[in-house]
Amino acid sequence: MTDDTHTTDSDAADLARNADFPPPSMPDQVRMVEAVLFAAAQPISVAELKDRLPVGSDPAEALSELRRQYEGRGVVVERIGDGYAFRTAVDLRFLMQTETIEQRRLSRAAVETLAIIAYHQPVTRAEIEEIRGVSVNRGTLDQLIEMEWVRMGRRRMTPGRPATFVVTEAFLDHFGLESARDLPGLAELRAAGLLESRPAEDGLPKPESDSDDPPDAEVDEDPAEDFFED
Amino acid sequence: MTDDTHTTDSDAADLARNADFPPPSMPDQVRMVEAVLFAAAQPISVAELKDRLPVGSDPAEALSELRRQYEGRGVVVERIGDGYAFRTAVDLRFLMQTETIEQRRLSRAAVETLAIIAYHQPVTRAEIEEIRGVSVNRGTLDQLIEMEWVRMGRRRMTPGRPATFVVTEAFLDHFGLESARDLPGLAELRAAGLLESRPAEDGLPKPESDSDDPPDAEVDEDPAEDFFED
Amino acid sequence: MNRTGRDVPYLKPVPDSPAQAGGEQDSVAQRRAEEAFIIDVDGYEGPLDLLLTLARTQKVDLMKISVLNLAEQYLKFVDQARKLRIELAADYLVMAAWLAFLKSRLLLPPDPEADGPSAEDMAAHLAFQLERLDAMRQAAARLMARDRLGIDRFRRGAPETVARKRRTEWRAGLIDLMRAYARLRTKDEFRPYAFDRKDIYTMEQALDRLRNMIGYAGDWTGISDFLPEGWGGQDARGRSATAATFAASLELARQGQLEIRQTETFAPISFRRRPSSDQS
Repeated sequence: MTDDTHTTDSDAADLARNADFPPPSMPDQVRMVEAVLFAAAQPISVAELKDRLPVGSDPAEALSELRRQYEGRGVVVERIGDGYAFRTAVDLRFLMQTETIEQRRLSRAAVETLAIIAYHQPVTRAEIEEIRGVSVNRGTLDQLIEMEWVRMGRRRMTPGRPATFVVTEAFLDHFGLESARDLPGLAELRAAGLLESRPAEDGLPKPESDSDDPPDAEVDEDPAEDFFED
Repeated sequence: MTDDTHTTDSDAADLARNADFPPPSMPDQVRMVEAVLFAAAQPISVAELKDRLPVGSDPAEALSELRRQYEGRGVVVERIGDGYAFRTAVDLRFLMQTETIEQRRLSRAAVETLAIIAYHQPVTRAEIEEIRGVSVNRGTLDQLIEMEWVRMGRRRMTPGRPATFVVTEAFLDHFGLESARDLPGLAELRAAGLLESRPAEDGLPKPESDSDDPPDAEVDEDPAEDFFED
Repeated sequence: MNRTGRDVPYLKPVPDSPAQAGGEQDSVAQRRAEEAFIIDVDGYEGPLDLLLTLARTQKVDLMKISVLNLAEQYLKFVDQARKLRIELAADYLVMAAWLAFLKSRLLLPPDPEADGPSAEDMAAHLAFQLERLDAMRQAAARLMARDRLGIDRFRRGAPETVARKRRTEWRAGLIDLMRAYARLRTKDEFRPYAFDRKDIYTMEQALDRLRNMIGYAGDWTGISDFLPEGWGGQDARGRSATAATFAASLELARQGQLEIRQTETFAPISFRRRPSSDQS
């Protein structure tokens, strides 16, 4: 019952070994060459085919017929050194590549910067820094620009003519917005409960507000940690 | 199939990526499916083909055309679970002595366990033991899992939430089955009620479950006592 | 039922009634039987397998098997094993006991009082189990006889590798954006709460200090004299130190090391060491 040893097709095997049988028909020889080339790990030479095909076969002819049949198909029979093997047609080699899409989360710095640009556009870098309370790493803006969510806007007509940043069509597409004006206002954010749920890292409010010290320690961002949250 | 206007690599690649181009002709899609299936050792699903073919292609249709074209050839398109793969024609096995993979000899217990999982899946270890009337050696299941013929399925929503076992696509591929529904004799066995999981009547002896070692010969004074209690 | 390769019952070499011809021949036959038996017992995959083999000797369809006969065959087998002093695994004996029970119930008229499955139900289920096991074995044989990959069918011998390109897609939702903005706009409304350790005098500190000092306070001493340098003011530091020292004094009083005195409400609190005569 657990006998795993498979007998080969005894008829076919006999056919293969016995010279008294006539050789298989040419279409059958073509099938045989096709199967052998397909299953082989290496290119197979005509001599090897001769060894493996039934006595009296004409592997050279079967091979050329096979090559003819595969002309223009998605795979073709190629000659490699002394041997022959199936290969993907040259014009379809592009199918042998796949793209894997890796999803990554934007860092908090990037999300915040993006949010400020979306809500305040056109906005200068200095303005972004003022709202965030920390300096904005150059890499953060570069990355947002590279992602095509942010682009440079007009220069501000103020001393120094600073560049401004605006969000792009691709940004609106990604976030499903018709325009940046569709972003909900503060009142709506509060209504949605987004303002009440205080982020855990900000801690608890202090009862006595007796402080005129700055709200946060002024920390420059670590540029390495700037963009990648995980 | 003759394709006189051969597109170059980059044209085809452009075609593949750009949704603005019309999808390739059906003969070209057949070539593409042919190339992708030929290149892979494992079965490829229609969904994977869709990912890899140019936008707007109809891989299901191209596939059925391809299958038709390869009928009776030395290699054929087989359906395996959700996937498709080229495999050599069965009648040519006698040519493949050099490629024949020495099969690890499975024990009788392993073969029976495999059959029970295939025909009764998803099935718990306790159910396998119920059917075989002996406890299942841990090594037997491990071996089948290691061969990638069996994998864990969902846990059963019964007390103890036991793991279930199911057969894999590699199992289907190995035994040349399109799906587990094509197991030989499945319909007859089902009709005969032999695949029902009929709970054992009260008092019927059950194999000792959860024994990783073969049961040793330690015998109680009256082992039957437990069974006659109620 | 058509069986492949298993038509010879394992039990065959063991004579049902060993030829009692006597003499040396008898012992030789006995030994042979014994050997054959040992091999056979090892050959079974548990009691159900043994039952299935025995059932086949009845040469009838498994569904028409006589469970009563089967039970007798099985019990005879176990008896044989006992005679030959072969240790059978526990589950064989469990099955034997159960079959003995089943046999007795099949022979006796049904007891109307008895609940649970009838003897016939139990016998039918056993027959079902045997048929199912037999069916699974045949299924296994058919499965292994299929055209198998790497034996009868072959995959591409030199599969072409698929190059993988990686592309990064950034994940951010509108809600993340709004939340980030909300967080920024409300940052000024709250000051992060930081526990200011430098103005806190802990009870542990106070306890340490008081333990050291109380030994010298034979007489009533005001609480302010126990406060550390720089903690005696009316500010938050002073309040913290006073509260901690008072709490520490309660702890030491509980331990019987000091006494606390307050002459009237809101009057200054004084401590002294507890006189040693009271300490026992």
